[in-house]
Amino acid sequence: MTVKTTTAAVAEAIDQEMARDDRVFVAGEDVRVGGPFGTDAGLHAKYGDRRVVNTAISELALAGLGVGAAAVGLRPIIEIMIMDFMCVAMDQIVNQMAKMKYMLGGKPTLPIVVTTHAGIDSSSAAQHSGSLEAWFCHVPGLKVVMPSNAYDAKGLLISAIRDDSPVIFIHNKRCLQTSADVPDEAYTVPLGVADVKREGSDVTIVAIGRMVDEALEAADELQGDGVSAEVIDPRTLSPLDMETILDSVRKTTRAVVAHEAVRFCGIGAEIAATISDEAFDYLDAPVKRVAAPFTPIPFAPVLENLYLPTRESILAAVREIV
Amino acid sequence: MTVKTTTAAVAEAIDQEMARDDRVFVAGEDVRVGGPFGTDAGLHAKYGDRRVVNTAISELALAGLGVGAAAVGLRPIIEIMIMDFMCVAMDQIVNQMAKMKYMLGGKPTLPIVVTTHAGIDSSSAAQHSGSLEAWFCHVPGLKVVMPSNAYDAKGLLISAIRDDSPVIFIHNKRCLQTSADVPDEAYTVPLGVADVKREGSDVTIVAIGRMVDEALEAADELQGDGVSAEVIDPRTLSPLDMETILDSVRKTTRAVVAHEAVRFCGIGAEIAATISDEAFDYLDAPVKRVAAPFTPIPFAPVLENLYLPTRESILAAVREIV
Amino acid sequence: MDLPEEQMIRMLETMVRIREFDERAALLMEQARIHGSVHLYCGEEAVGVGVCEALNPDDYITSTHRGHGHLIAKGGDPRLMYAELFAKSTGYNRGKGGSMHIAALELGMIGANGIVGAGAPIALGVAFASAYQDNGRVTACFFGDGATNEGAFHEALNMAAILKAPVVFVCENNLYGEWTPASQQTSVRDIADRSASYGIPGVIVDGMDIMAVHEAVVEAVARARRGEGPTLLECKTYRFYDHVGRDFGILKRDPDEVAAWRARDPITLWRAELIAQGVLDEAGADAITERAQAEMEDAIAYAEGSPDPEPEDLMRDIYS
Amino acid sequence: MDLPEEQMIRMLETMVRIREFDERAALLMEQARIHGSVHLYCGEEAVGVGVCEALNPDDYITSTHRGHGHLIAKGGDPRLMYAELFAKSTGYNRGKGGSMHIAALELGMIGANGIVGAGAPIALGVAFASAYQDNGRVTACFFGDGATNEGAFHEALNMAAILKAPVVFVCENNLYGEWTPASQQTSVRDIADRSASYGIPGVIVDGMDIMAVHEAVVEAVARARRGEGPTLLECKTYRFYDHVGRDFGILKRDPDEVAAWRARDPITLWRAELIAQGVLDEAGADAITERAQAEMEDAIAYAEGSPDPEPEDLMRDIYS
Ligand SMILES: Cc1ncc(C[n+]2csc(CCOP(=O)(O)OP(=O)(O)O)c2C)c(N)n1
Ligand SMILES: Cc1ncc(C[n+]2csc(CCOP(=O)(O)OP(=O)(O)O)c2C)c(N)n1
Ligand SMILES: [Mg+2]
Ligand SMILES: [Mg+2]
Repeated sequence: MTVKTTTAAVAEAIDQEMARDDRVFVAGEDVRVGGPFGTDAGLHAKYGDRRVVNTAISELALAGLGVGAAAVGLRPIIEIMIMDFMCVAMDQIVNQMAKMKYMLGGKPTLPIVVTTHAGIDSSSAAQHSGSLEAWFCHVPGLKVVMPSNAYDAKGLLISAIRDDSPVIFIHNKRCLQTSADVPDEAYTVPLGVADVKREGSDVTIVAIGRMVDEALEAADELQGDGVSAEVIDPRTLSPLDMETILDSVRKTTRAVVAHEAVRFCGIGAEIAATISDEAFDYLDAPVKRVAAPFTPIPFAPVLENLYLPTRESILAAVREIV
Repeated sequence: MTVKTTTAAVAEAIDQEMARDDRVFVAGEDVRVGGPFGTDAGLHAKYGDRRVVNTAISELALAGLGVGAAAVGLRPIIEIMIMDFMCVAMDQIVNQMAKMKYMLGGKPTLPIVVTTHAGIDSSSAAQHSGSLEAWFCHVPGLKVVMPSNAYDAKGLLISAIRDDSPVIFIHNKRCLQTSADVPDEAYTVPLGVADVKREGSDVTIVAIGRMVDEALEAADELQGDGVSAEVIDPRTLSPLDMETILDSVRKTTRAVVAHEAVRFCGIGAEIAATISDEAFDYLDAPVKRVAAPFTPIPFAPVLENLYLPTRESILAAVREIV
Repeated sequence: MDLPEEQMIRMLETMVRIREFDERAALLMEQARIHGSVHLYCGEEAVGVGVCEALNPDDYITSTHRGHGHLIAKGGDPRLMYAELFAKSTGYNRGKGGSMHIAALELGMIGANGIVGAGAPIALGVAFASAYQDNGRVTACFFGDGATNEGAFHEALNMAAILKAPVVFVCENNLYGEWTPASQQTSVRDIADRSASYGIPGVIVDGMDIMAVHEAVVEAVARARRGEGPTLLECKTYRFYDHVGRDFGILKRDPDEVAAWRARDPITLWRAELIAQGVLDEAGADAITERAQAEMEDAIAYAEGSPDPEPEDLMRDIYS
Repeated sequence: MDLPEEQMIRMLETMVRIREFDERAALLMEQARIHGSVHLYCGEEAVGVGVCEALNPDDYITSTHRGHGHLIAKGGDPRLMYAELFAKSTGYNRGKGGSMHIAALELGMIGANGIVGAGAPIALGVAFASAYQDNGRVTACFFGDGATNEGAFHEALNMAAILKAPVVFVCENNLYGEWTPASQQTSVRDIADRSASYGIPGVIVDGMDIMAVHEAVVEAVARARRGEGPTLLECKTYRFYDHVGRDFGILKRDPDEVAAWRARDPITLWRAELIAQGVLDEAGADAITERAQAEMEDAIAYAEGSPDPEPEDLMRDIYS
């Protein structure tokens, strides 16, 4: 157990899985120098060109490389530098990777992890700050993972690498910079299992990615007002562990869902709609959503700060319903 | 007023707008021969190569052609043959078209209509049958239109062509084949305004695209059981006319949302979540969703029929809550 | 290049079997006995057969929407193919893919594809894996002339060249993409010219001459196996029928153009060659056609009589 | 090619202004006085200036993430540019775009771009519109060597060639894409070779020699205006600094390589040329630098003192 940044924990997870299984390899832009975010630090020195494949700026071919290699027995980790860049790789990810097993009557197993970096950080503006998890959640055949801290990131990534289905693994950029106690050895955090980050009895806050820390801070402050908030981190968005969320809401009778992506048609809509349906008889107040406003992401920090949901937005939403 | 197929009504709308405004042009694959679905019938003979641009199989460049041409004063109609093919054009549509005005501080107007064909028809399988409207609804800067009949299709398309913002105009393939009374002259149906297709007092059915006819049939049958169903067709999904939907639900106290896309993270989640929140005190039952199961689209008709939501699925959902 | 007589005969037989398969597939579509749309390979048989005859059973191919010929050339069983077209549970894809997604991984046929150009990045990945696993296998990637205008084609060829992936890119230049002539959508007449963008060999062959195709592929495959990377091979060929089915009625092509190409039917040419060489006599050649026709009729009967998928199959095989 | 002396001097002055602008932009980033990241044009000035000097004020350009030099060359005002980098409401994009999206439609500068390769399809559309409107305008599309491996580049060039769009594709081959040398990601040494895929002229010039760039562009622009379609012009140049800022510390390039290229600084070369030709003397040349430095200091002061965007700007200008 050592305190590590999420970035270091991620690099460690990849290293340990590559050491464990020769079929695992990494391909992406600038992975040779450790990756633009440092999540591949040390890998090229240890595994060389064969298993750390530094590619051209060709995300569509890069994703296809993953599909083809997986279809014949390898276990690719495909790195799409920034989530907005997924737009140039969508066909291979959505029409090929996600559908191939089904279209082929079940024959191929496609153990592919597509990692990417999402979210607002240091004024990267409209084409480098997006959170598009909802798109991939809408695609049958894909699993979608979005960790909020170093411990979960390492354990979930190892599970994703060992999983036999395609997994879209989304790193929030600011979460990458946070640190936590992380075991030095390999371990798994199961896919599809939500985590109750904090227990509470008055309101359930379902928080995703970077919103988890904001929610925990909000929960501390609510404690002061005598409001006991339960904070749930789904960790995996598809398949989504609704049972854990529903059990919590049936107990607290109130819920707020928070994410960094825009609200309209975000994953929060799915969670809120399902809670409102399946916990209908338990709810004492409407399910509230905290999310970004419906606009492209601005460059100016003063606007970026207005755009980004925070503990304050979560507090406001909770106070509306308790 | 003449009975026309939606296909003919669409071709008529494009023709009338091209005749009205020389800045309007059509670009896409096989548009010269009238388009793979016939929505460009007669255009090339009348307007020639200059305004009916038959392009290579290069959807990304095709979408970019629209962005660039619009930025300097034209009004492109860009045809992406099948909605699943949008995957190869996502960058120009999402990162460029949708964000350009905002990123540039408001300077460009981008009057672009991107038309495409969605939905299940005649066993087209997993890469030719998708309904991806929820993706585009999640993108600020885009408007999303999905008509359910010939009259709305013509009027909405003319509004979209005259609109100064990018519009994703989704034709459901089966709706294209239906007929209705359609005025021969040009007319507009406003974007962002839902239409109450049938008035009722006991339950609100919000139906999208092909589900509208299914919902109307279901409503007829419900009438027999003494259940009065109101059927609302949003027509425009973004911006979404929630007011009309909420007014209806506040009256009926019950709601079902139906679409052909998969349920998880579909537009139905947004509608259901918003109803559940903003009509919370009026609801006498949970909002139910009717949508496709979470799987790629199968080829076999026997499976395709199981996959596709129908009037039966809508009836079942309504009967759960009335 | 000298080939054993039985191989020369097999090459004719495979071309004939593809022709007989697709002629019947067209008929079945017209009769609405099968579902979806079929893209016929008729006229292009020399390409698929010439290529696959240069591959080992454990080599790979990626295909297109026009993939029946590729699969038969790689060893596909017409019974399981028709079963797929009939959307039966006995089909290669259990009835869940259909013509546009037909595949047989066990034969190294990674799949037809409904997305033009999408096979190239996948072929890159398959070939990358062969190099990674050092198993000496080669991948042949089929695509049309129109597909070379998709970004996927460009990205895949550049990356394959850089990685020296053991892949042969085979362009079936049939002069049309759907109902648009190549001259209106492709900025070069010879697709092989595009090899210059990747510093790889670009070769043009007469796609109606199976030996010409075969010899070029044998060399490209040898090069790939030696670890010297990809080749772009352009086969000049022609779509005897419409884009979908036999006559969709959307575009009338110049009858002289059609006649000129039909006069160079790859099957007629090869059959005449074998008879000229004394490898076959008329009777022997006719017997091949009769065998193929009987095989296809039997396969259709098998397919049509096969069971539909079960309702549970709808939600099966989405995840591993 | 003979140019008027004032133009020759303006070319030097514009290069110097770009250099002085970006040196200061780097400093401001290091001091965290501006936000986001800046991609410096230092070393590549001869390309942007050589190209834009061949364009009319109403011609268009599309740019890249490394776009400051392009905008200044097209007539951009450093005060409004720094204001954008400072995220101020007086910036070209009202502070909502930043360095990677800086644009000035009123100057025909359609925009920098955060997506590598994405400028090419947009340039195609702009050029298509010029032909459609028959206004005689030409579009210059700037992109890097790495961008030519994106599908967007390939699709745009093919379509531009087919449509004979009045566009000049200008590749700034600076030998690297981020921290990856071109040799590891681009399968040809000369990007100009890729013109063969589109049947258009491919021209290679010394990107450190502004006259060489200029003359090649003048010819390509004339060709485009005559309706003969696009040209692919490759300018061999070099990134004097790191991919982002001056030294990001990720990749150490070979010091000899850096020194050799710095020895061919396009500004030093052109300055010496003008002095040799007697167009300028040392004092006159120094005065240009001093003017540029003063201009940039003034511009920074203006920018830093400008107001931030208003909260209402967050939800403004999303739709028209
Ligand atoms: C991305 C994409 N765009 C368009 C289509 C529609 N489409 C199917 S086949 C075809 C023509 C392909 O032409 P070519 O590559 O020459 O192959 P051919 O049909 O001639 O064998 C088109 C445009 C598609 N399936 N995928
Ligand atoms: C689609 C996409 N992929 C990756 C990136 C990250 N990125 C930004 S600049 C760059 C290098 C571009 O290289 P080149 O085109 O040669 O331009 P240069 O920076 O050398 O001027 C990369 C990979 C991006 N912005 N967009
Ligand atoms: Mg073709
Ligand atoms: Mg470069």
